[in-house]
Amino acid sequence: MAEEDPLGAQVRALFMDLAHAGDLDGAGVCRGEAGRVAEGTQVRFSLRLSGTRVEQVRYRAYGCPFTLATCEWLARQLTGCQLSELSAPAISMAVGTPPEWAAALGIPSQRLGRLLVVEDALRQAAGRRSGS
Amino acid sequence: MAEEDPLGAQVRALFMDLAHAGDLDGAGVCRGEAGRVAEGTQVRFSLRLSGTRVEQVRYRAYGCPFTLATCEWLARQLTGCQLSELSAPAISMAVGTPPEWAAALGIPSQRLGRLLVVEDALRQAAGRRSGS
Amino acid sequence: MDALPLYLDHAATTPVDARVAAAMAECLTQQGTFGNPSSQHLYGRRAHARIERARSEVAGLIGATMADVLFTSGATESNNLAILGSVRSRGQRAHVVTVSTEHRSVLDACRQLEREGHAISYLEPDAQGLIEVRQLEAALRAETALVSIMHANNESGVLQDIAALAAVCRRHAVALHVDAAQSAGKVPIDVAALGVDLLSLTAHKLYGPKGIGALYASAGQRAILQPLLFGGGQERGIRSGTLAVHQIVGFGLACQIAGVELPGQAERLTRLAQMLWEGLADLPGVLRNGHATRRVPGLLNVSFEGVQGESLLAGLSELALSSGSACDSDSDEPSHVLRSLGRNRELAQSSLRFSLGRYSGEQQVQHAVAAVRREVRRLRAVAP
Amino acid sequence: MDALPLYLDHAATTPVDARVAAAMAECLTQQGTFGNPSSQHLYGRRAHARIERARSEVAGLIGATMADVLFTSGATESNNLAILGSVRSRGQRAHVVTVSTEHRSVLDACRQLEREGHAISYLEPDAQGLIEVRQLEAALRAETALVSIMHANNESGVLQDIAALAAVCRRHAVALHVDAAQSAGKVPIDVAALGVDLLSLTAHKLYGPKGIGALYASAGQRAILQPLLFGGGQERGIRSGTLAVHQIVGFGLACQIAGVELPGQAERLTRLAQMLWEGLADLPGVLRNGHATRRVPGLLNVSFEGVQGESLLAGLSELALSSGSACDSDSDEPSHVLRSLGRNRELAQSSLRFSLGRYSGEQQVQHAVAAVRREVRRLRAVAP
Ligand SMILES: Cc1ncc(COP(=O)(O)O)c(C=O)c1O
Ligand SMILES: Cc1ncc(COP(=O)(O)O)c(C=O)c1O
Repeated sequence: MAEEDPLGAQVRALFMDLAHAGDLDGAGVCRGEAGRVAEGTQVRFSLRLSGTRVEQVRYRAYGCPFTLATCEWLARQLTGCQLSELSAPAISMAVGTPPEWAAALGIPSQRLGRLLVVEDALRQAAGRRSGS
Repeated sequence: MAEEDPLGAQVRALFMDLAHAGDLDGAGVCRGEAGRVAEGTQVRFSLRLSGTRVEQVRYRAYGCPFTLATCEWLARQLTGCQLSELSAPAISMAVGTPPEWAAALGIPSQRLGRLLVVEDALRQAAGRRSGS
Repeated sequence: MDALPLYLDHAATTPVDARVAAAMAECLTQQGTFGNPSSQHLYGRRAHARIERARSEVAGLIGATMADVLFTSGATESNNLAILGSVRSRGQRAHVVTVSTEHRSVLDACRQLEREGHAISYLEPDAQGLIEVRQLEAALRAETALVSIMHANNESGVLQDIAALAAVCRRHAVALHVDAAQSAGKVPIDVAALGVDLLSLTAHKLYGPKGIGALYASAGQRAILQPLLFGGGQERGIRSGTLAVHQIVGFGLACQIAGVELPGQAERLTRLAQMLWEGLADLPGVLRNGHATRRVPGLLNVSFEGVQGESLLAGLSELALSSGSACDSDSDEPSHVLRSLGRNRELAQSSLRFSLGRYSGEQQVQHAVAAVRREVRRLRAVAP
Repeated sequence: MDALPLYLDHAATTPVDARVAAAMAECLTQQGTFGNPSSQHLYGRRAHARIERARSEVAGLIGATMADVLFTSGATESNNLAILGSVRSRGQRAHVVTVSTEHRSVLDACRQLEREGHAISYLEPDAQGLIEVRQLEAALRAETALVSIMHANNESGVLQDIAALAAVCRRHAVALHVDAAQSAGKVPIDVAALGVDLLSLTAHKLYGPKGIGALYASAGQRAILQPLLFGGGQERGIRSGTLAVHQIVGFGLACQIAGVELPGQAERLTRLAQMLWEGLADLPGVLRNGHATRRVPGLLNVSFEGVQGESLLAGLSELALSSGSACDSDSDEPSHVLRSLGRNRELAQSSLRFSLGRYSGEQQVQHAVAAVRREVRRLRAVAP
């Protein structure tokens, strides 16, 4: 067992296929950013809205494989969500909390701090929208 | 080389064929003895004389393989010697000295002390004769 | 080339079991498990996984948990780590109790502690080789930090009653170290049931490779042991150094095999050693050294009156055996173990240690009996 | 099963050379050289003879005589024995000079000496990784007992100018210990010509087995070294414990082969490492760590700006390499060696150590270059 990939199969698959990495521009795009490269993790989310629907999600991230995989996983899930679900407190209901992400993806609990940066960036992006 | 028999071939051959071990009784037999079992080495030589000739040599010995081999080697050499050669100081000329025995038989120099016991026994035996 | 001598010196070292050698060989190929177990990549993770499997195999042999097993380079290191490591970590001067007939790696570690200012008491076993509970009890002091007593003696084969001695130590809250180099895999050991705090093992006495061993250390001992080797932090920081994967894999498998085969081998080797003894016992002046029954299976030590030991051994060049502990054989002094069993200098020197093993059989015992009888008679006939 | 990753981590450990594995296997059979080298019988004498042959092979690699070579369980033990052994044997408090970028087995042994009341000075190498003669000279004190400086650094590959540093030590009559774990067999070493007093070796970095090494110790040092392990008196009483015949045989042969193949391999590995560097150097934000030419053949350490180190390594799962010393990789801290070469936290963490070896070829280098370029680009594209 110790012999297995320490990332786990699910994180590995996400990490190797970061299809939603990127930026979004133009109208209806909300951005949120958190962390700093100098601290080891930096994450930016861009959401494109169409009416009440999240039409596109992109992220950019500097961080460990668990961080990148979580960004990709969230981007996949968020695409197609209803806007209301993304309002500040509701966001956790829509996509769960970092401990839930860690559990779902098999991420070791020592990495939780890094997932908080991901959550922060996402909250920022969602907050922009709901506050605007 | 370290792999070889530490006795060396010559000592090994003598030690495995202690043909002259034994005692002699009767007329014309001189005996000499030295050492103590409790000290690790004890040697007894018996010489049977016939006229001026050493007719038979026997020894009994308790000691290390080098000691036993040296006794056997000396017994073989002494058989047939002329009596005069065995008189006290002359004995070394006839059969050499312990350092010479060690050199001839390839005996390590740490064992020299034990050969001195052999020499003592032999001198005793020869001395008995020449003194008698 | 002549045929090899008959190997009757399993207490000095054992050949490696063919199954063990095969498992080791797998780690010595480019495709095999050669990684550094500290590496994060696949080679490293594989090596790490194999080591943990081996750790559980070693733990299994002695009733320990995996966390209790620290790999070392052998019982010499394990003994030193247990003794120096547990006493040096105490600030004050401490007192240690051991036995005069311990292996030199125990005695010399204790002597080093004396040089460092600690006090050592050396118990003397009785003429059977045994330490009595009262003896140990009487030696304990308020400042006693450690008791170190071996399980099976490497020369006589005598087994101490560790359970009884451990009970004394527990009662007095003193840690007990047991050198089990000669007993592990030969008699059942359960550290938990015995209540031992530290226990030394070595692979090369149980058909594993030389140069690898382990120290069993209870959690309490692990918390205080001062390392002998500092560095990379392997083995919970108690024993640094790259883990030798092939060695540990071999050791683990050797323990696993020894455990499975123990009951059968113990019975068999006890019977063979008895047959050996019976084959010699009717010669005059033959004395068995150490307790008749409390002994490790397969080891028999016999003194022969009136026969010089070195010549006896030299005459038996068709047998590979030792006249003392192989580890001690550089010195010329008669064995202190046999002296303590009441043998005088000559009898101590004229002793043979027969140690039978997994590949010894009845025929070999008969061969050995015949050779020894022949040589004892020959040398006695030569003696004055 | 997938294909194994391409092994580019020879500085962590090397696979065992097939010739070495074959020689070791011979010692692991019932008919082979399995005896205890301390035994007096044929099995023991054979084992002893093989060990002495291996000792001369090890001595031969470093220009030593057989008497100077003491077998240990590896460079961790050799480093500890050299440092603890030479300083502890002095009664008074002593002073030791070492370098902040030494292997942990040196640094942690020095820290232990500090706990025992001795004083340590840690030199800081320059941004190329080098220690200058003046620096060493300035650190020496009247009570300096030992200088310990490694030959090739295990992370950067930088080679110190040992001859020049040794000359300083000789001039001040201070003993010099050199950790040559990473350089032996890769660059020529002649202890006599260099004037080194103590030198550590380990077999598993030169295609020998793990768990065996040696300490070269001059006659003067042998006279004063305090053992770490006490016992049977092996290795002139400086390192007790049954000698691991198969390990030593493997180590000896590995040294012999390394010596013969050294010139060709050194040239080849230098060329391959240069090819690897050239394959990466045109990427933006790529920095080579350590001196460009004073380095051990085959080792290249590179930092990648704007790429997180762990993700880089994880993305390169088709390559087996490390982002720091394998021995240090349990900790999360960025490498102190790379920090000392002037890299900040991120650059230290985003570094890869490529260490090529005997079985690495051009094709593998090209494969590695392509993979690293791909992954650096991919992760940079993802980064904010
Ligand atoms: C009782 C005992 N303890 C310790 C040792 C030393 O073990 P190692 O050879 O693994 O250093 C031995 C044998 O050598 C032994 O018989
Ligand atoms: C420079 C250096 N010194 C010492 C060591 C420790 O050697 P060993 O693994 O033999 O304990 C290593 C590697 O592990 C090393 O790279």
